Amino acid sequence: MNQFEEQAKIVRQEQLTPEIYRLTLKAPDIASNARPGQFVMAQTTTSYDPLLRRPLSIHQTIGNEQVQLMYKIVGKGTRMLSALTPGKTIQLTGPLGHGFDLAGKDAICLVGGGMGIAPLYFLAREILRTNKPPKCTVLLGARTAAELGPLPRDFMDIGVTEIFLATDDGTLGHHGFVAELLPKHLAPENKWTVCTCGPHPMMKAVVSQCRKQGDECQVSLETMMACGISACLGCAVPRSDLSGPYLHVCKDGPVFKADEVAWL
Amino acid sequence: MNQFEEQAKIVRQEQLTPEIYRLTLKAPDIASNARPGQFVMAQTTTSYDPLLRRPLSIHQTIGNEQVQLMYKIVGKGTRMLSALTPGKTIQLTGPLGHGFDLAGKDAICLVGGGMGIAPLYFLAREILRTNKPPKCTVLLGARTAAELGPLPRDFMDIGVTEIFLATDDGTLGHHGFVAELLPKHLAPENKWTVCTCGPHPMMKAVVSQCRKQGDECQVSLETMMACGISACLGCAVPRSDLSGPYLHVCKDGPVFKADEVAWL
Amino acid sequence: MNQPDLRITIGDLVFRNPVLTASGTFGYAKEFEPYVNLHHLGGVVVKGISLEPRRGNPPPRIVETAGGMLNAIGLENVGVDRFISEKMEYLREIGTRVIVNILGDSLEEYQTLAQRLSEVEGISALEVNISCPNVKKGGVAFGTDPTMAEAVTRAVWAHSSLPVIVKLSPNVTDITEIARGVEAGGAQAVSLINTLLGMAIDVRSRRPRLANVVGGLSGPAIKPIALRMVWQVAQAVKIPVIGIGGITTTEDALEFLLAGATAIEVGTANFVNPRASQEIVEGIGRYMSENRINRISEVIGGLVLS
Amino acid sequence: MNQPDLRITIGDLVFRNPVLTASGTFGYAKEFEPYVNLHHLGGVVVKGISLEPRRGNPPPRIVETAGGMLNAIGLENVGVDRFISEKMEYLREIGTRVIVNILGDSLEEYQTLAQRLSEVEGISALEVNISCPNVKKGGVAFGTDPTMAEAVTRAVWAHSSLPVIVKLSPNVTDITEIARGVEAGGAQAVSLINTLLGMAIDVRSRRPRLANVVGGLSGPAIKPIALRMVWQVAQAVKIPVIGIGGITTTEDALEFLLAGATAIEVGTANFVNPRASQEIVEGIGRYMSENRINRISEVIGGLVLS
Ligand SMILES: Cc1cc2nc3c(=O)[nH]c(=O)nc-3n(C[C@H](O)[C@H](O)[C@H](O)COP(=O)(O)OP(=O)(O)OC[C@H]3O[C@@H](n4cnc5c(N)ncnc54)[C@H](O)[C@@H]3O)c2cc1C
Ligand SMILES: Cc1cc2nc3c(=O)[nH]c(=O)nc-3n(C[C@H](O)[C@H](O)[C@H](O)COP(=O)(O)OP(=O)(O)OC[C@H]3O[C@@H](n4cnc5c(N)ncnc54)[C@H](O)[C@@H]3O)c2cc1C
Ligand SMILES: Cc1cc2nc3c(=O)[nH]c(=O)nc-3n(C[C@H](O)[C@H](O)[C@H](O)COP(=O)(O)O)c2cc1C
Ligand SMILES: Cc1cc2nc3c(=O)[nH]c(=O)nc-3n(C[C@H](O)[C@H](O)[C@H](O)COP(=O)(O)O)c2cc1C
Ligand code: FES
Ligand code: FES
Repeated sequence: MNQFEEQAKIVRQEQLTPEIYRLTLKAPDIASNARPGQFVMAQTTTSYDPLLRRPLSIHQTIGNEQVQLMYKIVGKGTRMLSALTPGKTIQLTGPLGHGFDLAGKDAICLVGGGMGIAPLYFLAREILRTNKPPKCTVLLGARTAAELGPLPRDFMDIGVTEIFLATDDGTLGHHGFVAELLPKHLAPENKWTVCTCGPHPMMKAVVSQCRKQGDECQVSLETMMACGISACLGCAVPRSDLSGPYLHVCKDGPVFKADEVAWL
Repeated sequence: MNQFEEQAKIVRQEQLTPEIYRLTLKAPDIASNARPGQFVMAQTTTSYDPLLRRPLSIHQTIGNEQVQLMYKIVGKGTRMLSALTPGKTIQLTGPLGHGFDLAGKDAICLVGGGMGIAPLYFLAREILRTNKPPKCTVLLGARTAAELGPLPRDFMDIGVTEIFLATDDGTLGHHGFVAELLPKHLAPENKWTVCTCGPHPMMKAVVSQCRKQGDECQVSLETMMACGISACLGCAVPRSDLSGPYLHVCKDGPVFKADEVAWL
Repeated sequence: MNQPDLRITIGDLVFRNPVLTASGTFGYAKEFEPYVNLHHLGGVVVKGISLEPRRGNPPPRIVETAGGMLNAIGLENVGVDRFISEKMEYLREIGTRVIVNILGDSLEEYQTLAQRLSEVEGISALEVNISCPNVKKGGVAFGTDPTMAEAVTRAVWAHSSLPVIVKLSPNVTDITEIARGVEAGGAQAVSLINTLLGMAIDVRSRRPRLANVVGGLSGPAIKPIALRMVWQVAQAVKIPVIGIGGITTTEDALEFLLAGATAIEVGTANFVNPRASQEIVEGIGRYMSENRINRISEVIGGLVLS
Repeated sequence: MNQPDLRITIGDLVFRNPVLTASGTFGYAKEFEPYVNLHHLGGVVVKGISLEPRRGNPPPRIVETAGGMLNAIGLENVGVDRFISEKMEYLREIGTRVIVNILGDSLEEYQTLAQRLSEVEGISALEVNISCPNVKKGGVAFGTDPTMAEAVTRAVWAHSSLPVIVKLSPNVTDITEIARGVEAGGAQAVSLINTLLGMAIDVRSRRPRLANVVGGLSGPAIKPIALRMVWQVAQAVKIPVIGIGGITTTEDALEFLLAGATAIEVGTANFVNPRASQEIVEGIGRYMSENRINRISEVIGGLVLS
């Protein structure tokens, strides 16, 4: 297994919005092995409270040296992480799990909501690099414009041309949910592969729309995780038929085919 | 009781030596009521590990507004405290306990070892301010010169003229223990009051020397403390006759007459 | 909307709100006067009182642990006589309910304490600490055997005009058994949990960190255990349950109320933040206003199981 | 000075060092191959195995608490057949002792498991998890009654050629009673503690944070309780004691050894730092070198009481 435990030195800690941070870490083993959709378990403190490491998607790798994470402060762990300054070192385990599967796909649509956008940036870069000609449509949603911060710009900067936005409060782009953009922007003449990551209700709506349109859909799931390395069995999710052994997000995922898992 | 709970904003966090820090906090209620020898209970983190606040002596007050603490990193709590930056706020309870009793004393000798020097600075300032003419001899000890950092200078700057040093390794001043300086520097024609704070073995030696010389001695004791406000009864120390109820450092002390407590 | 109604009832006693302070963590209340408006609290439970004064254990008596602390104070207290003569005067004036925690080494001691304290004005209830060893029965704690627990309860109840709250030890296989024994013995309420027996060693000196070797674990670390026991006991008995164990924030208090506690006691948190108890009173009020809950009874036992 | 000798003995088995990994926290060892030199460990205890595969509990299965975590995995495992056919091949090659943790709902299940696993090459010992409810006896855990604990031990022992380690539950009034029962039943060693039963509630949804409502508390939060129990049991029985509970650092491990544990198991710490077990092996070696201790036996039970 190409998994590593690294003492990762903090290179940069950038505050993008009042709640969103971008953290750049020196972690060559993880950087040179990571695939879009994979994640790391990041230490947030040397204290025993919070005790557990936090799962964070790889936002991008920079060369074969650096790993970038993008995270939102939602509780103790992410708050402690945001207080760390360049030069400090944290332990990082990764790259973990299975990423998105791009083999043989040509028309790919990325649908991200909130912090679920973080791994899609890495994915977009990979698609633009490998697919010739690259066909990559990006749909981004958030509650409000401020929550998206610099993300739409970032996608444009790397060459994504088809990018459409939606906000729940209409402060940017479509006034409504991002899933509502799918029928409009996915030309039915293509065989689309939709890759989505974001809040559960959003992904559920995307999956349902994909089913309607007959498009393949890959989803990146989140659960509570104690270990991230398939040891605790805490990250169980039910299979689509609700029977048989549970799937485990850290090992079988975090990216699943939408039809593998149950949408309750 | 003149005790207060304050949200104290960090004004300055200075690193004096690799391990010693000086922290200046805005805490007007505490500052305007503190007496030398009193202490505060200082929050070091919002995490539950470490759980308890830490007792720290008041190193000095600045006007009626600011409280200064001087502390050494010895474990988790002090390390977390040292990571806090100006602008951040911590909870502070104080001023706590009974300080040194200077009423009617004229020849006063302060004997400090290691971080025990912190409260003696506040005491020296008070003696220089109130005793006319001030007679204040200061004896400072440490394992090695570097541990004293800027402290000897600080005492000189406020006008202490009689200041003598000792280091265990001889890197500064007398090569040996600070208690050994007492017979040399306390002129027997005076009735001295010795005020001491430092590691237990040092204070024990000072107390024993004072007994020999017939000088009064006040000691500032340290114990583990959960509350600092006389609620947990954790800070018990035995009386000199080893019987009767225990004394409690946070309430009956931290400063005691040397003869009140047992020297085991 | 009206001010939410935080009042709760235990036996015939009405409490202003469900927030009490735990025995041994709030002194005799006076210690907290600089920090807390005592009359804003539901009540205070004072440090455990025995018949004779006790010195307690030699130091060191406390040690910090991950998310908690161990204490081996050894029930140091001034004894019932000095408690009545020196502490009650102040306690009568604080404007909130005063509950006196009592402890003994034999049934007779508990009885005598109950009798003495029933004659004293200004006491709302007794809280009986049954975690102490029964000296006559070879030192087994009263609190670990349902029959013994029932017997202590009955002894106190029969010799006192005050409502009796029995405080349960968590160091047992089945706490509901003990709670039922205590209920049968006539208790008006149970409070739980007392501390969990623990230990710590200094690897440098190779000695125990507490002079008493073992001590009681308290603080946030034990909250999950306490909450589980409160939930179990609330289902097992009909009398009110007072939840204790690691309660530090408003959310913690609400967890216990949802699990079925009629009231809660704030313990170790008083050491960490002397204003904790009052902040929790205010926090519960805010939670109720924000969620348009009129009465605290709508929260108590409100856990939703699917 | 020579390299310190970390070897310990349990029954006839010699272990390279006293550091094992706790069941359910180290998968089937392969999961830790990227992080740990498995052959540097004293041994690994694999995830609890039952006769039939088990799905475990529905999610959410874990929740973090102060200094610890609750889990209600519900003993999800592949069952003994798939364990033997799919996992043992790898485990035989890892160069350290393999201990298989077993669990059942009846004496018969434990017996059958013991029998099946005794025939398998590469297993050094069985660790019997007796925290499970005895389905036939109304769901009371085997581990809470000394007679039942003795009976399970005897059943396993009688049907197996392997050394039997019995893993004790801490959710009891007197763990030494259970340990003595297990010793009488023929156990070669006891290991303790398993998790403490706990609970957590989400005050926003008013629901339990675990789908199973209650779960097992582990991690640094429980260390003081575990250490106290290990100390008590080490004095109560003659067979070796394996200490478990919140061990995260070398110091933690040393505390348990000083309290009388012959070996220790690293549990939740494996989640927090996948290299924890190996770091503890290295740390103990360093501690011994620095303190000029030749043999680990000089540390075990070395607690100084004054
Ligand atoms: C595979 C994976 C990848 C992730 N990638 C990212 C990312 O790139 N950027 C990012 O900001 N976040 C990401 N997350 C979510 C992130 O792990 C959580 O926000 C973080 O663990 C919260 O820690 P905390 O201590 O700040 O909050 P806590 O105090 O632990 O919790 C705050 C609130 O968030 C909820 N919560 C905590 N963890 C999770 C979780 N894992 N799933 C669902 N709810 C949770 C809690 O129940 C609680 O209500 C990812 C999660 C997973 C499983
Ligand atoms: C009244 C009083 C005034 C004090 N004033 C100062 C001061 O001005 N400056 C300063 O640097 N320190 C002072 N101290 C000591 C200070 O409180 C401790 O150094 C601090 O609590 C250690 O916290 P920690 O989390 O960093 O260390 P921990 O991780 O808690 O402990 C590290 C080591 O120090 C020991 N230790 C911790 N606390 C104490 C204690 N209270 N007494 C004895 N040993 C202890 C522990 O046993 C352990 O071995 C004072 C203590 C008291 C009681
Ligand atoms: C220092 C200390 C002293 C205590 N003294 C008593 C006591 O005298 N009587 C009693 O019944 N409980 C006593 N307790 C137990 C507490 O009242 C409470 O039940 C326990 O600490 C758990 O709650 P917590 O985690 O909120 O502290 C004491 C606890 C501590 C920490
Ligand atoms: C997620 C998880 C799963 C566990 N599964 C098992 C198991 O299958 N069998 C068992 O005997 N103990 C199991 N345990 C208990 C641990 O082996 C250990 O006894 C306990 O967690 C205390 O140690 P710790 O605090 O170091 O984790 C499990 C613990 C955790 C956290
Ligand atoms: S997070 Fe531990 S098994 Fe997936
Ligand atoms: S520290 Fe709590 S009583 Fe002194």
